[in-house]
Amino acid sequence: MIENLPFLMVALFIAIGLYAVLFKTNLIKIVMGISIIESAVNLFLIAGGYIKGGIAPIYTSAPEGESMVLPTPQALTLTAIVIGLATTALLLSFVVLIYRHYGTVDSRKIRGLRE
Amino acid sequence: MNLEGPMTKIVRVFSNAVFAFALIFGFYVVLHGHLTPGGGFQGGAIMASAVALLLIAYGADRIGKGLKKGTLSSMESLGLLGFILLAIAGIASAMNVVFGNFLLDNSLGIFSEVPPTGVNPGYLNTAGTLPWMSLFVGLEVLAGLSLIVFNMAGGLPKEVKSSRGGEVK
Amino acid sequence: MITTEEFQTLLAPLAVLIPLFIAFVLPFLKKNDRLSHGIATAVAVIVEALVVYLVYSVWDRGTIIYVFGQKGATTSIPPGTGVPVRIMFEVDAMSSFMGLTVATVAMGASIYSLAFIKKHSGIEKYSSAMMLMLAGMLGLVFTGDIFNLFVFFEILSIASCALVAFRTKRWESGEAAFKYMVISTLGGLFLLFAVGIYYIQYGVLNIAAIASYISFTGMTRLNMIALAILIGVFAMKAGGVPMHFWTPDAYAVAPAPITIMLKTASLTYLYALFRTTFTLYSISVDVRTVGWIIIIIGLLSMFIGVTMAIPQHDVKRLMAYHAISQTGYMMLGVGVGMATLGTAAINTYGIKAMEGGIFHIINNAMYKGLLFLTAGALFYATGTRDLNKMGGLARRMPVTTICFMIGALAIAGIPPFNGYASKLLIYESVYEFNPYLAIIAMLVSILTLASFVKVFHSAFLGPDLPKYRKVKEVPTSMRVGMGVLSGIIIAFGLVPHLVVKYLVEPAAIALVDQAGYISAVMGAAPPGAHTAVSGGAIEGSFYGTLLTSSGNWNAIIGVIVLVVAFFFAKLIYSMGNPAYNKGTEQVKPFISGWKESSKSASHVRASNIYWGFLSSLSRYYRPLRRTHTGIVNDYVSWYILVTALILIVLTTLSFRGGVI
Amino acid sequence: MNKTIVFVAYVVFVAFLFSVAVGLRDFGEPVFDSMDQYFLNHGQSETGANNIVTSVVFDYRGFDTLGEATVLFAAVSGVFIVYRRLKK
Repeated sequence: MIENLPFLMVALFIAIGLYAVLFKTNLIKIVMGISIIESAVNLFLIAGGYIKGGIAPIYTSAPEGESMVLPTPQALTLTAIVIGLATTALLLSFVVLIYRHYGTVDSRKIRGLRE
Repeated sequence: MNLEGPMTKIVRVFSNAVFAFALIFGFYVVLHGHLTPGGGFQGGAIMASAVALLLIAYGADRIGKGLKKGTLSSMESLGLLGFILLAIAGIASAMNVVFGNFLLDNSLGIFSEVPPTGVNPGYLNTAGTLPWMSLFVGLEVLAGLSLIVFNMAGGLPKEVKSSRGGEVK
Repeated sequence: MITTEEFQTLLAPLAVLIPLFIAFVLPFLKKNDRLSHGIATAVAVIVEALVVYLVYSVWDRGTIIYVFGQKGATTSIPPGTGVPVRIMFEVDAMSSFMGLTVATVAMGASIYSLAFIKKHSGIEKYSSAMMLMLAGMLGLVFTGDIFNLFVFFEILSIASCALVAFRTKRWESGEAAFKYMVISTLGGLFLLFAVGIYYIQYGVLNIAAIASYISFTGMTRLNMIALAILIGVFAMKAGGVPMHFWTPDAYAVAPAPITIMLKTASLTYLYALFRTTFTLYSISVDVRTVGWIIIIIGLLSMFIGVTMAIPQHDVKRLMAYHAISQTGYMMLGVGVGMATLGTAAINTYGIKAMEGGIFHIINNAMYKGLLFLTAGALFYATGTRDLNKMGGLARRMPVTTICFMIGALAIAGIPPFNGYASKLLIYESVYEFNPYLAIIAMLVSILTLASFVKVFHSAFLGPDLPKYRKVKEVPTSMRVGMGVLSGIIIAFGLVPHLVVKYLVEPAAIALVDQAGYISAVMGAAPPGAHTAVSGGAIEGSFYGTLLTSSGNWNAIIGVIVLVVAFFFAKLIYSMGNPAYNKGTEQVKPFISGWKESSKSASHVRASNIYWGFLSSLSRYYRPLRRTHTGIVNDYVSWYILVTALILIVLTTLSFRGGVI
Repeated sequence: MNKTIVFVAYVVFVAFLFSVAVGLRDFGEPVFDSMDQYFLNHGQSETGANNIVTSVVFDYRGFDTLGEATVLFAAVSGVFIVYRRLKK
């Protein structure tokens, strides 16, 4: 159980981020919650690629005979980080736009579209 | 923080000094992506942070005069076009496939050697299309991230007027 | 020189890469709006041609694999390892069918856009994001790699959110885009979490390889959780009730051509849902539970979607709720197929129900697209989406009116339009599965017709309102865009048996055929995989008759009957007393015995139609309306609630069934 | 929406996430890794890069990277759309 601490941490971080998205009414905090979940999922992938005692999968001047960690999750995480960055930038732009029109970032007041 | 006007002289001098180093470091990271940790995205992000540093130090107006949004946008498209063309060019080569590494081991261009298998000190002139792709992606990320920061610093145009949202009637 | 076979293999990547390439070129054409969108339209037409050829190639050759970066592009598993290592496109009949749907709608949307967007700035960004959406949708349906699917999911989400916010001047744009973006980003992240679960367990990312592992090792609790998360994500993105709240917001606010792209995007997520359940899991799970989960989401979508549509007076919100409702039919049809998987019933009514659901996908894309485009034409001409303010527009916009009628009759399932053929397939086969479901489906169809009668009456009929005296018919490109879709609807309605035989039936069989999907990549399928069912019992056509599981439908005879009935009606009409004289007191309207004071006085507002229906059902409507709060936290809450329920149901029921 | 129901759903959902974390294989000991071993063994000879992560990013999974660059491009387009000047 304690061996899987990184995976447990992932679940904890997702829980924290999800709490912000579900119960915080400030739009900026919702965006922050999404960012936290995103980091947690990235951590999940990276943790899945770890091998005990492994080194980075780069052959340049690497010590001989060491086992290397799995390279795929690192590539996936790189992709996921850039995607997360892009979504965060766009979400924040929308918040700016909402603030211009509504004059507030309280999600309870931003409900012109309903029913 | 006031993004419109320049910040104090201390900040400006310091960011001038750091700017060049950050750019060069970013370029180094891009160029050595196939040998050391790094690559197009990481290096591009470092270079873009250098641009963002200048933006904060001098304000959006002053930097905007030297570095036009249109130029950055063209740079971004150029990077992406280079990347996708390199990928598509694989069809025309002997590899006959999208994303084929056709520049490897063909004795024509630079970056064309194959390194010895296993641990080695690292040779820059290797890896075929990979460094080229790194360069193009670095260009795209540099321009793309700078554009995001520029747009956000510029703020919404005045034509977008505040309209109290409210009821759908 | 490239051979025919190589070119056929290359079709799918080209269909994705060409729009991407053009999307990157378009920002250079900042000064020339017409040129930039003209190029985009030309590309949409080219992509359509490529996809049509791809459909033929897949029909001819079977599943086509394209391995990126592998020399020759066909070796899926490199020697020395047992698993595929590179990203690949795996196009089977189902994928190519979806590709055809997507490309056709995109073509209609981009032709329509030519005139529609003339009033706006930033056209090069608009066209470029539209190309990104096209590439994203095609990539999503062609890809055979689950992480690649996530990447295309995000391309699609981000490009569509950007376009939802296109009218920044209006207050709704930012709100709708933000809500949509929050929901789709969260969905994307949980999709990535599920990908992580697969990767950490099996070390592969290829869908066929994961399916092979799952089929080989049997179900585990982890796979069950991943399945529940994936069902939640894709059902939410497809607009399944009760995770649909973002749908009317985004659909109503986006410009009309983007709305139909969004609608088609939701169909591709539906494809992803079916791909997950049928290819990734198939009979490894308790198919009845999974099937019923899909059926229940489908039923809720059908019923709540249509009942929420009736009181709407914003024309695009009304149609958006119908889009949700129609998605329910597809879920119902294919869900019945899932629930009968692995039993004898799949060979008879199971596969027929799936054919109905899949046929409904392409039909729905066409008529829903057409309806949204007519709504866009109304908005273009009148400047409002509010039905209460419209009236009498049939006089001014005859082409739009005819297109609207075609779309409305098709969506309501009136013969001989295409909606009837697919709905008939669904009704009859679902009736054999469970009669109550079929009855609800028919009831929903009636309510659909009712609410389109309302739109037709309030927008197109009624007195000639003075404020719309100067309204003109929309420009040519918009009419062409609507005409293309109308033509396809009529064609599909007249020859449903051919469409079913050559497009739909192969797609349904390919979707069921898990073993075929796996062995196309892995070389051999594990013994537990579900194999293809025979389509033989449902052999398509004699003299243009579409065979359903218990009956048949011949569109030609249907048309003849309608024509004959029309002549009889004409005959009876002509026998009446022709005492109707224009220009006399006879034609003047009276309201309760009084002369009408003005034209607007005799205009029945949209909100007043069905007020009796709505007020007698107010005990149903009041809680339903209160649920649609419009608060973004609630949107996410419903998503989490449904996912939690699916998780509980899947784990407990499957434990009891002894599957795990 | 009722906060209690949401909280219960949240707790259930998070509980399942934790059960994933507990139920996964042990941290640091992959069971199936033939794909990654293939990259580690053949990466240098097939792509010529010492950095295997880069060879995965730009060669083996190059198409993902194209998609990722496209996502960034789409986001920049979106930011442009939001901040663009409007016609009168």
